[in-house]
Amino acid sequence: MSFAVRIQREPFDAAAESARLTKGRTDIGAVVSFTGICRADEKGEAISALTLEHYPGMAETEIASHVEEARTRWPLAGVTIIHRYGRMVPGEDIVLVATASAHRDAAFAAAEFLMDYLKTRAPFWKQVELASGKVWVEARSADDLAAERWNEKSAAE
Amino acid sequence: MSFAVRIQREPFDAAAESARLTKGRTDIGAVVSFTGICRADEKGEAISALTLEHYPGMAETEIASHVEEARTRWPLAGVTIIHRYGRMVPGEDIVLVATASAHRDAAFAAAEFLMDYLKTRAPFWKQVELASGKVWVEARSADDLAAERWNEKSAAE
Amino acid sequence: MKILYFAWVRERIGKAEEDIDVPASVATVAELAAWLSKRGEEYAHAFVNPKVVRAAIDKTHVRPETSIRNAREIAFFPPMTGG
Amino acid sequence: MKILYFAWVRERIGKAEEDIDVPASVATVAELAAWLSKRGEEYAHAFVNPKVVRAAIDKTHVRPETSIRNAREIAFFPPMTGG
Repeated sequence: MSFAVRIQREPFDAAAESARLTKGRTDIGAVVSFTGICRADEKGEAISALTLEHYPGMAETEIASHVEEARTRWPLAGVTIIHRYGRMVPGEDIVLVATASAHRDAAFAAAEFLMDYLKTRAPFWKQVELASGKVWVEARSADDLAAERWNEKSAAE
Repeated sequence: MSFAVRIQREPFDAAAESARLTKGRTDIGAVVSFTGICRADEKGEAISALTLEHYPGMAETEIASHVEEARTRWPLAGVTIIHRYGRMVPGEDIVLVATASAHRDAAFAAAEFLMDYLKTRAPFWKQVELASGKVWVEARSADDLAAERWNEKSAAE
Repeated sequence: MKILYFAWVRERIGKAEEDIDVPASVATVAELAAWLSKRGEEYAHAFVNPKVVRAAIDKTHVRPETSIRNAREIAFFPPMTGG
Repeated sequence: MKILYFAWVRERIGKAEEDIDVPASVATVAELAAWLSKRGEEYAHAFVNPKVVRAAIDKTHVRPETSIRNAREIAFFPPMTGG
């Protein structure tokens, strides 16, 4: 089993990370990989770069505990999460969530669960560089709602 | 915009295909990639290989029309689908669905929609090699239900 | 009329495709399946449970009651199991 | 007590962390925020809308009414915007 969380400034190789999850295994039928990429716009405004600040120590621990929660919800054979911090320009990869399972439903659900968490609860803060200057991105309520649905599901079970 | 469907006997490079979707673009914020892999078991029984038969001509057309349907449902910047046919052994990649969009919800939803379709309605048939001989895999009702939910959603909208 | 068979329908009938002159009295997909199943044991075996056999006309999924008039190519196959 | 600030909370206060002797009368996270906001304009600015400032004690999310007794490290920050 391969469960890994990395917080790093450096770029990552999404392909190599997904390949690592399945290497030498024949019990994995589904790999879902999500890559979050820096766009050239934020809520309709052009940006030249973004900078992600994080809470070292807390970010790793919190993300790892959510990977553990995903493992209790779905039968997973592996998860890799990489979240970058620092300054990135449009086109650069920011975050990777890769999940592996025997079946596709578990791989898809776990990847969405983990991304919803990372967008709303992981201790990262995003600042973008607009033509008018640098601004901190405000939390989107849509993202909060996306994360909330997992709690509702849990409560309904 | 890059929308591609390929049916082929040869292996594919999932990483290169996902990378192609975003190359030179700065309006894509999310890439979801699903890889379906040949497992060493089918419904609990060990298998040594599987063979996928398909309906040439119909498979390409049908899959392309579902990619078009996905584009009408979600704002997509690109989709790549590759489905192999022929004999594959455990560990080999069978199918790739990669979707790109500005936001993650569209990329995730389109990838799941297309995979549900491929599992239940695309003209492919899977035969597995058990110790006791070759058998055709029976359609799983769970897969049919997964595909059905898209129709329900459509009806409810 | 060109008729194609896939997967275990193909295996039971023993061929992947054939050209057959279908009588004009055979009007629908279901009637064609019934008519074919009388052509021999291999056909009867393929269509023993006609509900599980699916069909396409000119590469589009069709229902048993669909007319086969104007069809160039009809395919019979089991439920799909791709992906 | 070690106090950390992130994102615009850090920018408004003008430092990323500091060690402060907090009076024993300050019992909860909300009380600590209120107490800090009286330390100067930069703090008042950071906590002007205390509802949008989140907190963690020893790297775990906490609510405003959580006790700060036994806390080694308290962090204040805006709602998270990762991923």
